[in-house]
Amino acid sequence: MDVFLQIFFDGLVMGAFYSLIALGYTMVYGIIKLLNFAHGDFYMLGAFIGYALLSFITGDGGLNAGLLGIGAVFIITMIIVGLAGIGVERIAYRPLLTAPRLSILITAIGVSLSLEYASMIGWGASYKVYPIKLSKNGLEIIGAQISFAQIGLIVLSALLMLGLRLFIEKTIYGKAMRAIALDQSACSLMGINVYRIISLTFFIGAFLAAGAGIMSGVYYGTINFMMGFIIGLKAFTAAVLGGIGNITGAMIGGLVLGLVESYGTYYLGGSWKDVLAFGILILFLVFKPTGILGAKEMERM
Amino acid sequence: MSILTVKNLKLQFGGLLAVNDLSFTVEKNTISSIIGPNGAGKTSVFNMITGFYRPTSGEIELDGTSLINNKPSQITKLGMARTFQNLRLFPNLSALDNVKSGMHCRTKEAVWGALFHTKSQKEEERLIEEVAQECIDFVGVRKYMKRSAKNLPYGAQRYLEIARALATKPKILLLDEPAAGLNFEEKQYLIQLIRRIRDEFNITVLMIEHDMGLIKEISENITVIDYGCKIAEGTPDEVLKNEKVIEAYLGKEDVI
Amino acid sequence: MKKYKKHSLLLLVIVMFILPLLLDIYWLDVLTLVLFYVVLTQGLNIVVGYTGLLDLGYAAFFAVGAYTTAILMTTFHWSFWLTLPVAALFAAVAGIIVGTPTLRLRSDYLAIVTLGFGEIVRILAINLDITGSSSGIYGIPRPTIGSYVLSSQQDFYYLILIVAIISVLVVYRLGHSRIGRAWVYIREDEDAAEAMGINRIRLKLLSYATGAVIGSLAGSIFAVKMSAIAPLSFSFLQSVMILLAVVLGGLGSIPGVVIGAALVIVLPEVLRGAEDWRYLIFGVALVIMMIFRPQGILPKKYETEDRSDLDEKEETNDKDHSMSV
Amino acid sequence: MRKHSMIALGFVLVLSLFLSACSSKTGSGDNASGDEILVGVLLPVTGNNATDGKDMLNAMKMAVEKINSDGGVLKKKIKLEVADDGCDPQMATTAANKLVSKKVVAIVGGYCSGSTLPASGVFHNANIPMIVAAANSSELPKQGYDTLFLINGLVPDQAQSGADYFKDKGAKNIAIIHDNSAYAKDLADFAKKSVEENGGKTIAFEAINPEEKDFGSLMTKLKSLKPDGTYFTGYYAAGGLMLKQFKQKGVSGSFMVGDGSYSPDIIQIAGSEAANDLLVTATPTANFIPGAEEFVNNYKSKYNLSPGPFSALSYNGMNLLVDALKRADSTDQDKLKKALKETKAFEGIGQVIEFSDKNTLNQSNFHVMKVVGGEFTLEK
Repeated sequence: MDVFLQIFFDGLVMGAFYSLIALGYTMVYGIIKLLNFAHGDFYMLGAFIGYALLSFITGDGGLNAGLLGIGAVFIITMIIVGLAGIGVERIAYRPLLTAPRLSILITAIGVSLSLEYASMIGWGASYKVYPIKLSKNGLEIIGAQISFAQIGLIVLSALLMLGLRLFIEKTIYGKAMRAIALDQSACSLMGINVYRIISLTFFIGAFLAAGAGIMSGVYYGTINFMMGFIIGLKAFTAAVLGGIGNITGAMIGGLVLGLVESYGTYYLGGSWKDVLAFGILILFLVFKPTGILGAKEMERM
Repeated sequence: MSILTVKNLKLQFGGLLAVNDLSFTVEKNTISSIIGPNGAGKTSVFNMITGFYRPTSGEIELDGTSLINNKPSQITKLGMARTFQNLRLFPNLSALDNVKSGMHCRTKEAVWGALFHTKSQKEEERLIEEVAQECIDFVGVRKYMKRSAKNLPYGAQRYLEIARALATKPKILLLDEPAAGLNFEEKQYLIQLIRRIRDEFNITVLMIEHDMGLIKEISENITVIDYGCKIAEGTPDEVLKNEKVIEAYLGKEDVI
Repeated sequence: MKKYKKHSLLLLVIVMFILPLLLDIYWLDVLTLVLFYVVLTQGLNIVVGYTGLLDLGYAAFFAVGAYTTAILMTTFHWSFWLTLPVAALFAAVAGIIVGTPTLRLRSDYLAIVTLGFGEIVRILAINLDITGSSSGIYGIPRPTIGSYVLSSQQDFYYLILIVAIISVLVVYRLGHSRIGRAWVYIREDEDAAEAMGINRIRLKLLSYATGAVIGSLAGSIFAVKMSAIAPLSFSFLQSVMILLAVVLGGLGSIPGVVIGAALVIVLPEVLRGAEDWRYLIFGVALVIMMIFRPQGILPKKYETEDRSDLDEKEETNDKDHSMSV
Repeated sequence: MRKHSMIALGFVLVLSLFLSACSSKTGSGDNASGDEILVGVLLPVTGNNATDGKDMLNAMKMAVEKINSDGGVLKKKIKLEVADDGCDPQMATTAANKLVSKKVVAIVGGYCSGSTLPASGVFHNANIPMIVAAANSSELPKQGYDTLFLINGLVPDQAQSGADYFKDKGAKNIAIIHDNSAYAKDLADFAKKSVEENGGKTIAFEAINPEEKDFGSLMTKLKSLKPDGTYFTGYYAAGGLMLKQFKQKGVSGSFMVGDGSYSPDIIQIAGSEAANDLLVTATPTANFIPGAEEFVNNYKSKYNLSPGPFSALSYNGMNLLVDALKRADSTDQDKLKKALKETKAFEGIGQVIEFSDKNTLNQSNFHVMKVVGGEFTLEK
């Protein structure tokens, strides 16, 4: 039982990362039906900019940054990466909004390559080490250990997701986003500045991914320029799992994927983990493309 | 003798009943129409007949063969062709290539023939070219033959779609609002075209149309549906005098 | 006119046959790689360019060919030439396996599913013993023709050159046939194609299978040329590079795709001095390309008549009937 | 038909690019053989393994500088021609062919076994001797190439030294983890064999993905198996994270890594606290070699860096080549091969090189190192 529970916690931590990144995927997809391949790279960018800022303000890589300092770095990084998200949208995607799907997908791959290798040139190819050390202390729940860092991580991502939900449901911008997802041209007829809302969506997506990036840097301790690729694919899987375009679905999808991988690693072995993730993705796309929370689509032949 | 029989057709989208217990027949070598207000379910009926939607229940027969559970491509092969309400040409391809698509189900050369340019393959290609050109001539768009479909004038695109459907050598041709967007002269030309299709090729025509003038002029038989149900049937004169029909249209369209 | 075209193509082929005599071994190797890419891109061109199915896992078919040949030649001591049809058969089956569940998917879902399949094939190759797990398969014997053993750079250059010419020919002829036209109809408008009596399921599967067979052919030759294969050669990045070549050159355009293949291989070699910068340059170039010339370097022309020949530009009052995917 | 003239034009352009490029290249190649001896270097200088690759290259450059300032060899200066293999088999063959086309006399290098394997075939076909300074998969000598000389100890030896250490410490239940790379899998397989021959038991044989960061559930699994020792055979990036999580989860027994993880980075990644008592099977770096102080100091002053794990071996490799060139008194490849083969007790930094009949080291130099207070120390 303790092992079972322990794996559950392990899966929850991975799931929290997937969820945060999946949110950006799902929002962008929901609004402009773009599969933003470069999304995982915002996560990488967040990790690197956070690293650079920490090193800059403390001079020693953040070793002595107080909680307040770290908090500030966290927010500044997320905003910078959010702005980078807007920049990418403006430069690369906006000119192609009406272009064929294939062109924009290829563009996304190009953006992804550019971000990855620009980071490699800027920060080098080797692994960078986050110098912040987290305490190993934690709680023991029925024989399973969960550290305060893990609890903090899960709580923080839950808060971010809750904030997003409130934003989408309660604010005028959130309403506009949902409206654009339904009918873009009707929205521009109704006087909604569609481009601005799309920019905002990219901002929020990149913002959240960057948050996940720093959290991953602090939690795992290393970052490198390719770190966004696989996790981006996994996050997409999570988004599909939950029903793409569905915010709550992305959160649930991330957690489910984290848990599945965690148990899969335990019972099948770590090298089959990705097969499991992609297998689930394919099964869902084929048999229930609308995901766990998606509505049933009409049957067509 | 009837060529198309629809019996107790029903289509349900979730909780919405789009077509309810619809029955009608189309006689061979006639020009018939389905009319009804917007959202009455006309295009849904077409989509079921041509296999794009699977009916919830009911029966559709073409020349005595049941069409239920057939794929659209199989139904086309059985002798039914259609056009679409919002033109669905192959936009980047030349007009000629568009029409050649109709011959696909009437030809059979596979990979082998294509790779080795066998004699039968060459023969078949010649046939495809010939039929496609005939159809293009028939609807009168020869001067646009080599241009991309998307660069054709709107009217020509409408005629081209009909030519493409004719190339499948159908027994019955379903036209979904063929006159939509056409001006007066173009409509007159369309009327001639539909007549010629029936008279020269002996093809039965069933169409959805909103233009009552056009329908009155060429339809021999009309089925009126509203909210997925048949509310009237008969010759144009009979139908247009029907009270239910007038009621259904009242204030909605400039009827008559 | 036709004569002129034939002459220039013939000249090109002759030049390609003479080239090895002029090139040093390094550039010969680069050119050989270009030819591998010509074969691969032609295969992918059928799937993406003709049929419009975005495939991000095409390297999987390359892998199927390479591994089938490698395993048959090392473990079962088959002759290279006998492994070709078997590899092609396996690839066709793999193509149908990948294709079947994706038939009903929308284009971007399709991209992800094929990506997932590609990764699964690679991970399988890493984890299975029969594929030599992560170290791959070594010591693949050289193919023989009679008593002559193909072993030098030149030999493999000529082998892949012949296969490249054949694959270009195959793709050209298929493209100008009833089958090829049907693929293009499906790409242009799936529903309309189906309404014209084209069985899209069967034709899509045929497209996958044909593309897969061509890819596997490249894989089989790759195995004997390298004499060692490892899962790393069949990664997602490989699939992306093949796709890039197709897109850069011009979807559906045979000469375009050939030029795309040459660019994708030669550019990084020329940029080798730029070391770390080359993938960045690649990425940026892609974005710029998509924004300013999305149809590719040498796009396929479907209008058989010059637009300038038409007297007046008529108003095209066409409603937006682009695919509403 | 304009289209076709464009195609032809495009092709002519591409081809002329080839021709101009290769003609200029061969031209410079011929010049180099005038008063210089061109030595090829095949290393990953870009990509994930670039750090180690560049450390190796630095050491080789140091060696060449010294040789040239001492008057060179055969009255000629040595010139290095570097080709990047990126640890990718396909890139490696192209890079190898590039070196062959430049008419290099010999090759020093080879970091990843996965890319060294196909490259060694290219050099064998061209009859160019290759001294492999780092890669040590047992698949390499199995190919039976007479052009291939390995100066790093072989995987079975390393596996044996790890297994022996566990046996000495009374560790019986061993968990083995690799990262699915050619080299790590090879080492893991041999480690399993050695452990079992020593009477121990392999209680877990797991693979991870090299880019993995979260080993939570794997560590949970290990913990429930209660190993006496865990041996990770992959590279340091994953090794450091695994070690950290190993300690966090409180898995029993000691943690040992192979020489792919032998880098100060593993201590930095895991944190010096978690890295304490970490065991490494490796050929010791110059720092631990008596008499290598000069090399270490020179290296530090020149590059402002400590030598990497394979720097000393690379330095030795280059010097061995020069030694063989002198003995062969020619750049003729057959003579050079023969000279290399006949190497007798060549004294490099920390090793004495002599080749077995398979062109591998007669005498392996693997040791077990231990991290104490954030520094590697020699344990056994």
